[in-house]
Amino acid sequence: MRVLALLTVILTGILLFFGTQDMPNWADPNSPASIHVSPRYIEKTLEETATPNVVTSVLADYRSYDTLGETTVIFTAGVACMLILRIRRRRRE
Amino acid sequence: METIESIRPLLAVLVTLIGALLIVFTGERHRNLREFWTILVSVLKFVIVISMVPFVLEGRVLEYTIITLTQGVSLQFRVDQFGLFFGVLASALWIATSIYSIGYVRGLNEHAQTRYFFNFALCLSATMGIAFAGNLLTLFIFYEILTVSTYPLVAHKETEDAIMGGRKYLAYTLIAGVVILFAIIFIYTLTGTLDFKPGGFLLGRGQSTTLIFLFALLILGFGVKAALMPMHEWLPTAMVAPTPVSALLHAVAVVKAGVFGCLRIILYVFGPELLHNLDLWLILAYFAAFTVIVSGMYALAQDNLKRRLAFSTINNLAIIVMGAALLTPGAITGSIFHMGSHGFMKITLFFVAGAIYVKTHKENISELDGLGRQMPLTMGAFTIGAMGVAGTPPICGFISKWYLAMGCLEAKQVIFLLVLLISALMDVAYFFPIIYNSFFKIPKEAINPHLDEAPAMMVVPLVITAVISLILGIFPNAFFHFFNLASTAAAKILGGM
Amino acid sequence: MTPQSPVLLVVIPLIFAFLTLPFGWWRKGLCYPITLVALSLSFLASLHTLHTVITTGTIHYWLGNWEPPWGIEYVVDHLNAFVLVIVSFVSLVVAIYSKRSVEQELPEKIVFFYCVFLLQVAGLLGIVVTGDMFNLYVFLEIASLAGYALIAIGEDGAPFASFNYLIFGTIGACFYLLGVGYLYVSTGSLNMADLFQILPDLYQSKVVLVAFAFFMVGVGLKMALFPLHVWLPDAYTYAPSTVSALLAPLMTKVGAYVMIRIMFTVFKPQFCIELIPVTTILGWMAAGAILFGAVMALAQTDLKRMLAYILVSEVGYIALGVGLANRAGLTGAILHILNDSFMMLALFLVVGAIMYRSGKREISQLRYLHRRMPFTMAAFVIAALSVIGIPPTCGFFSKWYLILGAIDASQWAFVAVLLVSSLLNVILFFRVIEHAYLEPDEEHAGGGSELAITIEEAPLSMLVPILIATAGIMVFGVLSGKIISTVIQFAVPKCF
Amino acid sequence: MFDFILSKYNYWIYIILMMIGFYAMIGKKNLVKKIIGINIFQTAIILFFVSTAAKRGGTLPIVEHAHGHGIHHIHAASYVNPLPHVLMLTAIVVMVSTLGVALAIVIAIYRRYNTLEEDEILEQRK
Repeated sequence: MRVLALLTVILTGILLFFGTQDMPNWADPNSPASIHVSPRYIEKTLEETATPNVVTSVLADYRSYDTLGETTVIFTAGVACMLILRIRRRRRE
Repeated sequence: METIESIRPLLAVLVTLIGALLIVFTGERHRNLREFWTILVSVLKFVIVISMVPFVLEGRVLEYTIITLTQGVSLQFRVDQFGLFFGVLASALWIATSIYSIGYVRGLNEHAQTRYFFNFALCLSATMGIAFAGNLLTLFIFYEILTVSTYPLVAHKETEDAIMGGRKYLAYTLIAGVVILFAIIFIYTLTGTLDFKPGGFLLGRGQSTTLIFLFALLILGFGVKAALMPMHEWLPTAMVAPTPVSALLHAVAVVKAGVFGCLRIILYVFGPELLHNLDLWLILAYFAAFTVIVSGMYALAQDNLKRRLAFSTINNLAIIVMGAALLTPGAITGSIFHMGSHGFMKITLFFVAGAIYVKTHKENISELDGLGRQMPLTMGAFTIGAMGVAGTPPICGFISKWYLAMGCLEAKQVIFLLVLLISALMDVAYFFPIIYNSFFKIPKEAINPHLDEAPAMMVVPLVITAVISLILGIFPNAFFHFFNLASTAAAKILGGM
Repeated sequence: MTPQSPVLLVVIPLIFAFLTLPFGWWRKGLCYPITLVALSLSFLASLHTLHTVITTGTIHYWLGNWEPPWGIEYVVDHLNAFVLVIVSFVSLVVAIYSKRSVEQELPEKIVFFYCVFLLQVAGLLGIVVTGDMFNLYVFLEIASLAGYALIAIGEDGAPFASFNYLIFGTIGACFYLLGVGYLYVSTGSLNMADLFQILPDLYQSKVVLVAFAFFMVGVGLKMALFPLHVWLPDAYTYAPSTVSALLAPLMTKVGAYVMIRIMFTVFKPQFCIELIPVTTILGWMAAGAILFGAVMALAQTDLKRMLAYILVSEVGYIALGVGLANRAGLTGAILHILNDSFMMLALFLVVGAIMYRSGKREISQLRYLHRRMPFTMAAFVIAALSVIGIPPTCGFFSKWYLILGAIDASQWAFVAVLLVSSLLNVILFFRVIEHAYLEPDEEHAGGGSELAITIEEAPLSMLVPILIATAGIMVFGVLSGKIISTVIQFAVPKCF
Repeated sequence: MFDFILSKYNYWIYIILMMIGFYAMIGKKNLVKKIIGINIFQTAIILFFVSTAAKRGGTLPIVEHAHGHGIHHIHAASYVNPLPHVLMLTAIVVMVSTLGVALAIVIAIYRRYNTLEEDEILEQRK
């Protein structure tokens, strides 16, 4: 079982290594992620949301629906814990 | 060919379906009402079916499309002569079978009667769907419904034997179903259509090896229900079913549906011309002839009456397929007509076997000595049926065999004529001793010398079917131009040639 | 004007999930009606969405009115509108069914149960409706967390089964997230439509290849595609009846939907077919799934576990249709999403009803059941026939298209697998049916024995959903041509 | 070659972390260790995402002179990419929630079997 696990992990590692070859270098200002989509958040944040903190403006405005999902996840987890841990009350009869 | 939109074929299918539901909801508590539904529905169905005869005889085709199933293929009913022939046969015999069934199950105080009648109705509904199906997919849908709804009937007794019989039946027919399904889809990819056409629609499509392969698959597939050897094994095993079920299986619904499917494939999908081009007809005819001879020999060796009848059925079905394979007008007419005449004769024989069982609990041929004195009507009907199967004039079996023989000559294949004659001789050989012994042999143990027939609910149907066999032999066109339906169907198929 | 229904159908169950807690606190009995109301509204919204899609085409709904790819976008085309209706309808039916079963199995957990139940449905709907890769991940997690919790409250082995599911589910979700990250690194976008435009230039990039591999493994884990199905049989066997009936039809189908979405509308079909042989591999895995599931099911004596293995095999059908990568195959796969949802729904509901009445589910203990629960067993038979593929039930028609696709693709091995699996299913189900219907040990001397065993049919609130599911099996079978011509033929990616 | 390794060092770190976590998830027998594995795995992913946000010469994505006068152009290149941070805020919450549910399930398991070792549980379930 452990050998199998180790094998899976090594395979995954090789796959990741393989993929990394074409990754942009660290902190490359011209990587696709820095050029596409994200510049607008920085450039328009004041104009469109009047929030200097861009992370906030994305979190609470541009992608606020994700944040709704995020809170729902916490809610789900909370209710889930109560659902799982609630013990049957044994009636003493 | 004129086509009329008509809802009648749908009604013919639906009426039994509704009947089946009524039977279930009436249930065990109101037996008489339940049986009333059975009979009412069977009569209604028959009326609907024969109401279509005049249209079809004029050469028109009744058509009803319910819904498109897939591109180019609809759930569609189309009533032509051949389909109507089968429809009339099935619905007429169902009336007789349902009356007989009531006598039978009450005579034996059977269990689970509601289930029995429900499945019976479902079977007939499916059979009607097969008869009126306008394309291969529709046919297949009802074919599978028939398979499944027959299973509880085969396993009805719920003994070890019955359950094994049921399993065997399912295994054979469902494997066959899968094979057929594959072939149908393959044909669909070749042509984009599955509509039956007199004379076939596959001509000029696909390569010859593919077509030969498909033909083999389809004949093997439908051949299972038609009990062509070597796919016949399930049929004798299924004899554990109650006798009316055997009668229905052998004379009307299941095996005839198989033969009907084979004939549809031969005549309406591949068509005479293509089969001639590919030289498949001769191979098929030999294949069927092999079954005719071998099953006849098997029949001689059986002592259980129902098993002997089963092998006789296999024998006759193979004759039908052989006739169709010869592809001449006489042979096709004969083979279609034999579907009908064999239906009437064989159902009589099974009814007799059931009547004997209900009255005396005897199943083996060696025990029937002298029974003719106790049950003269029953054994008389048996005599008519048996002689008809052997092809003795003036019983209807003679007419079909006459046309089949003519067909052999038309096709210039004397060998098949010989096969026919041999099979007729074998028919005599395995039926005559029964008739002789029951009437003339003095029984070993004392038998009730007085007249003591089975219940009237059973005797009346079997006498009626025997009489009809006789009438059809003398006036083949009696009852709704039975013979004309067969001969015009043949003419239309070959019209394309 | 954009219709609001796409967002409503997710938000309504969410809001009602919040509402169940205070109302449930006040009156326990209110949870059930609240759930029903929420899911009915959600179902109506999904119907409206489907209707809008059919009449006016794809809906683009910009959440917060931020245009994509900057904001999150809901894209509803024929494919997900179709799946949305399935998900919301099936969950509504299960909700109706849940009342008595939950009262019996989890009497002290009713309030939280319905809350998580609604969250589960909201999560599933959110996965299906979204057009944004990351948003899909968030809702995937909502659905998964709810699923872990719902499974964990089942019978004895449930928490452990649920824990295993959690491990595999988390691996799946993390792989998916990693895939999203890789795509983001190489394109800078999270929007599916945007990715569809950008990606073709990058198909040679190793990053994209690895991202695709992670997507497939991640989604394969979620949809329990053989050999990534290991968590499924235990989880669905030990879960409460209601939960099995909700998750078995939906979770795997939603996974399958995500797979189709990623393969054909995030990546281009030729990427999965020509550049790397994904569809071929998928086809063989699916063929393995179909056979493995059926064979393992044969080895089971527990009816529910047998169904769980059948589910593994059914997932294989969908994957096989996708793997065939032609129009007929994909039509079959999408049609099977619908058909299999209803088949599994009916089967698991029936098992739940049997459990409710007798507490038994060993196949050998089913004797006389057709007399005690005639309608339930009739439903079981019809669902079984559908799984086998007997016409006119709906299972036949998905098989029809799958075989058609396999013949079109000249994949004879797959044709053989499809045909053989039908026969294996015959053995599987007739074994059960024989046990339930036939009584070989008994003397059938008297015709009156029918009345000896009294009818003990499941309560109406359970029976009606079962009958609805069964009716669905029959109706979708007959209407399959109609369904394909109005919805599915547009749901299949255009290039096929 | 050296350059290749150095210029992508963020990825190597995350890959190693991820493999450690992944191994713990599927290779360890103790349920809590598995959960720790989940956390390492997820943390690795967070690191990966966040590291992709970096830009040479970029600073915190908080716009300077926000309340200044007039219109001045904001250069995107001078701020790091905010989007991965946002995504990871969400992902962190998701991970915490998963952890919570996982621990709850583990408690439920412990109540039933009085152990957290996988093989002992399997032994008891036979």
